[in-house]
Amino acid sequence: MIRTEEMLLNVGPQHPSTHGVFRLVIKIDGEIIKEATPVIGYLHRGTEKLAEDLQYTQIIPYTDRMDYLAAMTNNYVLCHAVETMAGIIAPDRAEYLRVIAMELGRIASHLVWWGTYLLDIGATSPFLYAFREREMIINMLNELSGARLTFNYMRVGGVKWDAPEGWIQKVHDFVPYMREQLEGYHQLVTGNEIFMSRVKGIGSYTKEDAINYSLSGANLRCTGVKWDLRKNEPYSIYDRFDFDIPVRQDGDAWARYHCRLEEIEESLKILEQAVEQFPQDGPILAKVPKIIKPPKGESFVRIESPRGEIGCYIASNGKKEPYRLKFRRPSFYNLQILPKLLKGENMANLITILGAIDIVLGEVDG
Amino acid sequence: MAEEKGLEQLKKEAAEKAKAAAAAREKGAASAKVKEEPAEKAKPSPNQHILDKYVQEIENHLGKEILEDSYINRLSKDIPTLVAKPDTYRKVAELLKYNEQLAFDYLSELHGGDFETHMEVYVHLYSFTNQQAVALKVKIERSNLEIPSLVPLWEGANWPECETYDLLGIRFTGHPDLKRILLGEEWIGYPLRKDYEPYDVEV
Amino acid sequence: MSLSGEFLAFIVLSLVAIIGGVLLLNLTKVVHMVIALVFSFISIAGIYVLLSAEFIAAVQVLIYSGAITIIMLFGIMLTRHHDTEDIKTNTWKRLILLLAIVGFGFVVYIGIYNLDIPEKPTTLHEANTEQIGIELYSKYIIPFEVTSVILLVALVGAIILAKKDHEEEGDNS
Amino acid sequence: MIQELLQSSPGLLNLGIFSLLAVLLLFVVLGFVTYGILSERKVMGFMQMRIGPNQVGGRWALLQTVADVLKLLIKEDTIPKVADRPLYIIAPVIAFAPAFMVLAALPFTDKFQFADMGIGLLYYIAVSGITTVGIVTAGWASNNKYALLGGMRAAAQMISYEIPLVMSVVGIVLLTGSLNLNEIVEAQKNIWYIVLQPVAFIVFLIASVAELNRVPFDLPEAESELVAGYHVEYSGFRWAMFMLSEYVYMFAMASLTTILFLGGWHPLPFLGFIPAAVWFALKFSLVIYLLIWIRVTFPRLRADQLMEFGWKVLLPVALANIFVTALLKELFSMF
Repeated sequence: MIRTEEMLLNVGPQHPSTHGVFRLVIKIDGEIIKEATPVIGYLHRGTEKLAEDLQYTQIIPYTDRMDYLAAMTNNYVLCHAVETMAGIIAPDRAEYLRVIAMELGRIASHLVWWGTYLLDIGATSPFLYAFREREMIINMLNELSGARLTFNYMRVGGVKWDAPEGWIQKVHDFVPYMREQLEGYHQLVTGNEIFMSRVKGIGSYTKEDAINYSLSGANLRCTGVKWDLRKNEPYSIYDRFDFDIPVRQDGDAWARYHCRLEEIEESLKILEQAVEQFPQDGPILAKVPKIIKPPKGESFVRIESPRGEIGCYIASNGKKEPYRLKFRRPSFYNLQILPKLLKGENMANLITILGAIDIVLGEVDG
Repeated sequence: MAEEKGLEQLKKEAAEKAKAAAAAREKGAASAKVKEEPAEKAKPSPNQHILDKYVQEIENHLGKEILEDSYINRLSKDIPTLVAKPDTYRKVAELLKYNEQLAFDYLSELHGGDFETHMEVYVHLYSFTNQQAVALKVKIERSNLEIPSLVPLWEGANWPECETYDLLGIRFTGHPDLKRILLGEEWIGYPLRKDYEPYDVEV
Repeated sequence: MSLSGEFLAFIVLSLVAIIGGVLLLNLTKVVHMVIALVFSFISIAGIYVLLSAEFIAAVQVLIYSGAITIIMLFGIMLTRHHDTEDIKTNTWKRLILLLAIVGFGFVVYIGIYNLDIPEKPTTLHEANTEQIGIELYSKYIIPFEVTSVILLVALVGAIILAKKDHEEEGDNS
Repeated sequence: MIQELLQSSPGLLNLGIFSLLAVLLLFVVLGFVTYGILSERKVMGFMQMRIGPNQVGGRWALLQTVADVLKLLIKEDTIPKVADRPLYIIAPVIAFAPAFMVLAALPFTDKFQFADMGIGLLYYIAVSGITTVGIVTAGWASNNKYALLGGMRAAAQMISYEIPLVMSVVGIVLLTGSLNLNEIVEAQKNIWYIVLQPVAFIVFLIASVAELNRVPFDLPEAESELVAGYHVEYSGFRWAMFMLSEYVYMFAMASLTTILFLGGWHPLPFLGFIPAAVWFALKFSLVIYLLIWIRVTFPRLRADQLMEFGWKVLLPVALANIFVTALLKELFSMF
């Protein structure tokens, strides 16, 4: 009888749909994947090792380079860890600026995901629409921090720069605009038959699997777990805002798609409220010593990044440098489930499944 | 409930809350900054009873002398911290997962650290059923860097353990596919160890 | 025979067809053979055109050089195979083979040379596709339909074979 | 004129005339391809709210494609070491030649056409199938797994979509009673077939997009999955041949759609003063625009969905269309 030949295919590290230097060794029979082995580490820069020789403020730029699509959350998690240890409380105005910046970053990150995901599935236009809106966000964050992606904006105890004049108004104006565009996105893509047939029921897993594999963010919420650290373990000033956690039950790529798009809406809600409550004036930096020396001990904090739980562990021996610094990088954890999802799948679904996990290679490799 | 309230009212409330908090914070920030901590330390942590429950549960099932230590880590949002011994680590982890009172079904974080005298594995667990968190730690002798793997309990421990092995050289026995996940198999040495000498010192 | 365009075209096409056939036999790689076969098929289609059998030519290209070759290529690419095979034959065998081929060629040559087809006035050039259709559906309707039954049987047979293979695979795993 | 030439005895003069005509057509087609690519990029730019090419050749980038092709032609010709060399070289030619061969059968206007074949429609479909052999060969010869997958997808797709494509036009053949494209156009003098055969038109349009390997059926080259599919190893002028054949087919398919469904060169009522060639060009441009529009709008199908759609949806619909057409034709001829 005829036996088809299995072949070994290296997807990546240079492949348009791995979104970075990620390699996937797959064994395929025709177009059916028999086995998939992810190979990572091409972008490992040893942030944690480098950090052991740096002061806390000096580490912040390194965090920008982990999840470079939502660097504000990375900034924040480090500052938050240090603040938790040292018991520093950032002034209100700074806290609001941080939240606005983080939520803008979350929207930008989801927009990039949306655009590139559609690009992976073969639709070219949504990418350009998404990037138009993202560009506006980037410009706003640029005005705030002076950088487009690697912001280096937050400091232990506050932020580096105050908002420029009229900036808050810009954010205020952006919210309704973005809502309108989001509506357009749904009209353009969400109801498309081909798109639905490509993502519905693809790469689905159960709630138990999601928890067992330590997934987080939209990857966890798509299975029906109502879990968002902004709500469940409120940090910063998130307890002051009224917003929802978008949850879906199916656990497939379609559910993840909806979770992310609805998260944009929720972020817009937060932005709206934050702009309204924004304190007229006040300091943007708590009175912290020039050289921050957290007390001896260790601390692990986790916050909600666009990709899931980002955590920061600091072990300090009372010196100005951390003794050990560790980031819990959500993409790294989320990616673990990939081999399980890919087994027995069609080659074309590889892209749909990988894309739906939403990884950033800078974060996977640390 | 919050959902039932009108949006207007909510906004107003939130604004008031914000104002109050802002006042309080500014006051605090201006006067005390770091000095707030010692004052608070005197009173017992709100999480003390949770820790007691954990310890009780462990002692009930596994007997005494199982844990090396248990305390509330005040620097880390008052998280109950359990320190297991290398030989009891796996048993404690199993109990933490399968005991109904504990039911820690979610492994949030696993990493290691080199503390020169010993190495340490830090595991942050969370229970969705009980909405509680715990930090499980284990200290390992540098001479015998071996510890049971948690992958059979939590699939999510797979890559983090690989990473720990890769960067610190802690071997996890029973791990399905322990490999140097980030640096590659040909890398020499374990970079996150404190005594690690880079191949090219200048770089 | 004058050197008309038709003659030139015939020479070229038949040459390509023959070369294609020879290459099909002599090439070592299976895929190369299939490509040679495509050339043969297309040239034969060209000869059909010269004979005013446009419909047959188009179908020849559509079915043979299109669909069938594609399926052959598909099968070759998907399955395990050895690209080259060394066939060892002794000289005697070769000699006998050669004799047989020469004999066959001679017989065919004699046959064609002596064949005398009386020339009839035909209207082949005019709407021959329509003519084929009318003939097929009036005179030869029964054979035409019976052929389709045979094809159906072949189809069912193929499905059964493929299915069996699938089940075996299922048992193994 | 062409018919007469074809029947005359060969000579240097004839050869010259034919070569000249062929070169003329080649330039017309190349001209189209040049500006077809440019217009595709411009229209895509417009739809995606960006500018598109605007540097080479003034504001409208009139020389952009010329520059691109020039670059491709002078690029280094690379052949992978482990590639199957003879096949690698011959594959673009096999893919490219039929693209021009099909043009011979298309009547652009009642005067501007090359061969008035009795089986024009069948000829087009048959010859265009040969290109797939070239694509599959290219995929195989590159000795690259992505290319091989792309080639195999192309093969599977071609087999699945050739059938609905042929079946969808059978309705037209029934109505006209001929496979001759000239006669098909003549039969649409009063009413276009898009009105009489709307179902056939839709099936034909979908199947033709699939035959052209364009979005949403661009699986053979699926950039995000197979990097570039069958031509991943090709570069320079060999790659240009694939690209050109793709656009020549787009040209041919748009022409065929115009001929079959949009009444060819026939004008709309009361607008007969506009020359036939302009009418053809207008309708043709409309089809091209539609193809670009589809490309900008849709995501890509998955290979198995593509097969399923072809066999389980398009083919039955096409067959039903034939049945209904035959039935109606008989009924109407009775009264």
